[in-house]
Amino acid sequence: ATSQTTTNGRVFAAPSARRLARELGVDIGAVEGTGPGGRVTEQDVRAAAETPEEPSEDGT
Amino acid sequence: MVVGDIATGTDVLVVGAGPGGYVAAIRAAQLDLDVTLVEKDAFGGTCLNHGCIPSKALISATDLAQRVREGEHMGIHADPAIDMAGMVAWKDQVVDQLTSGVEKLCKGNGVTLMEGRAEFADEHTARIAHGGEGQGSESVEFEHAIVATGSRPIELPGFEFDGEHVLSSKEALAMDRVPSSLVVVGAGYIGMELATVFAKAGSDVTVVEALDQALPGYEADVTRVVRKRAEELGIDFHFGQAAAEWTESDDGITVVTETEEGSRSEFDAEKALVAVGRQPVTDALGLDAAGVETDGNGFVPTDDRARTDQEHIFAIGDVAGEPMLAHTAMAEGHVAAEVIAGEPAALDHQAIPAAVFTDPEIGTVGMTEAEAEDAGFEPLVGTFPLRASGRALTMDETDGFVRIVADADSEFVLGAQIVAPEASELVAEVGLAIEMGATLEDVVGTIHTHPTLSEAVMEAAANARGEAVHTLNR
Amino acid sequence: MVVGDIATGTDVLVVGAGPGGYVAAIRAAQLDLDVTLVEKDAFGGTCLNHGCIPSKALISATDLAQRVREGEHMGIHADPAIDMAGMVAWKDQVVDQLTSGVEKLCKGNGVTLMEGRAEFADEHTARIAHGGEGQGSESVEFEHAIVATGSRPIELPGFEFDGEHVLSSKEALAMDRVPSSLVVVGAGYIGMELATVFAKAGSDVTVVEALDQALPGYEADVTRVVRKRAEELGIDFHFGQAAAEWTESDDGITVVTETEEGSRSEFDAEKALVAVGRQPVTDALGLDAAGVETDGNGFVPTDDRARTDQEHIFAIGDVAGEPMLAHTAMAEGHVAAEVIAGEPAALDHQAIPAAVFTDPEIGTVGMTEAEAEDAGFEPLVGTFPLRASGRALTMDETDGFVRIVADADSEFVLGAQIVAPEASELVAEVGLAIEMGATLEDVVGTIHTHPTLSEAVMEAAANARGEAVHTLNR
Ligand SMILES: Cc1cc2nc3c(=O)[nH]c(=O)nc-3n(C[C@H](O)[C@H](O)[C@H](O)COP(=O)(O)OP(=O)(O)OC[C@H]3O[C@@H](n4cnc5c(N)ncnc54)[C@H](O)[C@@H]3O)c2cc1C
Ligand SMILES: Cc1cc2nc3c(=O)[nH]c(=O)nc-3n(C[C@H](O)[C@H](O)[C@H](O)COP(=O)(O)OP(=O)(O)OC[C@H]3O[C@@H](n4cnc5c(N)ncnc54)[C@H](O)[C@@H]3O)c2cc1C
Repeated sequence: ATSQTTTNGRVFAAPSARRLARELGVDIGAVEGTGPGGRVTEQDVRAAAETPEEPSEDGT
Repeated sequence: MVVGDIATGTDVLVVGAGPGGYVAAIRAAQLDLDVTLVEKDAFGGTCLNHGCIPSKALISATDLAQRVREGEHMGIHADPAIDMAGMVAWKDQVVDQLTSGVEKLCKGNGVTLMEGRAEFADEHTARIAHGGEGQGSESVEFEHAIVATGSRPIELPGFEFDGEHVLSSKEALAMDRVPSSLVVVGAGYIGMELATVFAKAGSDVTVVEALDQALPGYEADVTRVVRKRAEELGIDFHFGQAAAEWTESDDGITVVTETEEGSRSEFDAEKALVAVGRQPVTDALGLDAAGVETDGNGFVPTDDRARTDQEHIFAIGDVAGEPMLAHTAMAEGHVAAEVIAGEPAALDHQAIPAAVFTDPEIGTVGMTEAEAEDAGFEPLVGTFPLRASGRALTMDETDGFVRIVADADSEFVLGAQIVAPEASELVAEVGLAIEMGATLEDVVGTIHTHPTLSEAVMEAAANARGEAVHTLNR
Repeated sequence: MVVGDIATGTDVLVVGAGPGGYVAAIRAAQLDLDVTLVEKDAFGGTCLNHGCIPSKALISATDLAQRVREGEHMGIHADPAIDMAGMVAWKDQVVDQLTSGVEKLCKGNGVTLMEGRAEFADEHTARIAHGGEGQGSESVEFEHAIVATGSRPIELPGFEFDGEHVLSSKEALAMDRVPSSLVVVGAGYIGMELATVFAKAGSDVTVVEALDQALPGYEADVTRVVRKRAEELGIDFHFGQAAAEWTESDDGITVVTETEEGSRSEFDAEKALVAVGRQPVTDALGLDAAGVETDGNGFVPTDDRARTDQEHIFAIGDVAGEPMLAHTAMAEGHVAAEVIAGEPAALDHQAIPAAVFTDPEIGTVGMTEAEAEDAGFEPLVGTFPLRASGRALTMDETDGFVRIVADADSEFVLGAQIVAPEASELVAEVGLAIEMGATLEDVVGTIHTHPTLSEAVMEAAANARGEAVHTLNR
């Protein structure tokens, strides 16, 4: 019943990066990955959290 | 204990102490919540008492006997005899050790254990009826509840379990001797695992299945390997045969089956095992009093935080639906506990592995080629046949293969289907690869020990890239 | 074939067709290089003919017999007899299947196979002496060469291998009956694996070792588990005893050992197996003619591209030094071939796993706690004892543990030490974790199949984080 990370697609990111995204309230599905093949890294998540246009703060 | 009502309060009430419930309870207690875990039958639930553990014990033991029985070409001469009562007694020891371990772990983490049957009275209260007459009942008031009541075997109409002629898996795992013959109704994973156990123990085993293959749901080339070996063990398969009724016979039981076209067949055996699926346990649980809905099949729908439609009530494990596996129950238990404790946990796993402990084992994780295609990927597939594996040859177990599925574009690993000895273990590496977003190159670039079966995973990944050394790349 | 000289040319000359050489040859051919692979004895090298494969075959077969022999408490009654000639014949079939597979794979990839002994004549020429009299020799001119000549057992002074009283591992793997008693000189991995084989086959086995523990180099708590089980199997250990000399006796052989202080002991047995290490094979190879240097121990030093000090000559596998393992040889073979083909390959692996196929197995990968500390990390360590594993209990094999080592700060996985059944397989997941830069959380966040031994890896990782469910976190 909550809006959550992945939409219909898959997110290629380690479990630790996915959890960090929830913690920081980042929609990981919208983060552009800089890792091999477009993998989303922890750094990508942190960077996304610092850019202001991502207001979603779900993720208790 | 006083007959009548004692009201206690708790942060988290966990109903059912199977792998879902006890894991949730322990994890919640670790996160400093006050936790009460109620169990009506036996700590450890189906998995430890009548499921995963007892079946794997009998599988391992009968497999050992069978392999040595077939060991002549390897220079081993033995004529093993199986004493089923002794084997079951050993299995019971294993179960006791684990279930008492679960109790100790719960207590060690500060979980309050309660024996009795829980029934919700309202959204924040449950009544616990203690077993046995005059033992009374008590009320528990909770902030949060976790429903982990599991599942039970489906009874086919006309085939009520009587423990004598018609057995469920639970009774089949507690026999005191090997039946001379057995009809297994249902070729799902439980039916196939137990058919193999009894064939290796010396029963004449017949499997009847309404659908047209063993292990419906698995790909045909996967199940073919298992069926071929099962047939070598003397198991007789009859597909497209739905069990219709049974009668007592001189030898035990005659199971009558019917095809879709209505033609009937009869199968005689000493006993019949019916393993046609499992259904959630929600009866007499008072879910409606708590305001929790169930779906048409009785399962409790949940979101990715394991929450029911009541924000403060969670459901995990078999009662929350497919996949009905112990490790799913445990993972959901973790998430429920952490969410209650305010952690940013979610059921966001990319892949849930599954194993069938047949001969050889099946281990799968993530997507098949067809599923990858359906999901919009262009699948890139690599395989490695076990007969090319040095380790498999030295184990004298060369049936099967490893298949790995990736996305052609990014080469991200999406899934694997493994039929091999230890397939249940081999999927672990692929599971981690999927969760990490690893590519085929990452798997190939990891040095794998020689000689091992895990090299086959690496070789399958290399094969997908056209650079396998131990097979000719097509 | 004409007696005398025929000169052929090739892009890549690979000398030695063990796991290093044949993998390099196949990979180079896949990359469109013209490749010639020369082997003087048997395709597949030590590993397939006298090492990894034969030893693992006898280990698996004798283990099967032993486990069923001890199966009474599990309800299995058998009195297995081992026919060593039959077991060795089966092992030979396994070897034949794999070595003929290697030849087929080489040919299928377009590698030119040549039988004969190679000796470098100069920096770009080798002379190949064909076996047998009058078979002549030929010259091969090469652009690049890969030296993959492997290793041979070290002979202790006074203990020359005679195949009769004093055996090397090669001869021990080809016996036609089980010796009534055996002295094993050296408790390294080869000595320990073979001591276990013969103890399970029924020999009276004594192990003498100059150092003070079994499997020197492994941590004490790791080797303790293996030694305890070996002692249960009846193996007698004597540490601090260096083999000094031997004499023939009525029963076979008397091995005389000496302690550091000079006190002598005698050990009688039918035969002695000497397994005190292996040394590189570089004699009569003409490395100096090719301008390739060796180090003081005869190994060929190489850089991270597997290059010797001659840019165009590579060395891989045992001849290139420690770790002398088949999978290292293969990985180096890959890199050498790819570098020659101009690919950006390098030996940049973070971790090379190693396994010892004792009872239980040992599997290690990456750093120990002490190594992590030395490398400047603050180690965070988690363990899981096998006796708490449901799968281990159902296999009736509960000796051992999984230990995982991480960096406390980043929680990056750095290594694992596993003593368990299938430890050789279980390290695969940890190896991938290390190569991927996975954290403990990533391992814990990957769902592991229940009931499996791989759950123990997850539990050890959870234990390091203080959140294990199936052990009490200290
Ligand atoms: C023969 C067999 C083999 C299996 N093998 C495997 C396998 O190898 N791997 C695998 O992953 N899965 C296996 N499974 C499935 C596995 O057992 C289940 O997925 C798992 O047990 C689900 O856990 P759970 O916690 O949801 O429920 P359960 O384990 O079913 O536990 C539920 C508990 O709740 C208790 N309970 C129910 N109602 C109440 C109430 N009102 N009050 C108090 N207590 C209550 C029950 O008594 C029970 O102890 C097997 C199942 C069977 C039958
Ligand atoms: C009993 C035993 C068990 C072992 N178990 C394992 C195990 O389980 N796992 C593991 O990883 N490792 C194991 N090893 C080690 C493993 O066998 C070696 O690490 C591996 O074989 C090294 O491969 P290589 O290609 O470098 O050399 P080798 O396999 O030794 O092959 C070298 C080849 O070169 C040929 N050769 C030498 N000189 C010439 C020449 N001048 N001209 C032509 N040909 C030549 C030789 O005949 C030989 O065939 C074991 C070893 C032994 C002895």
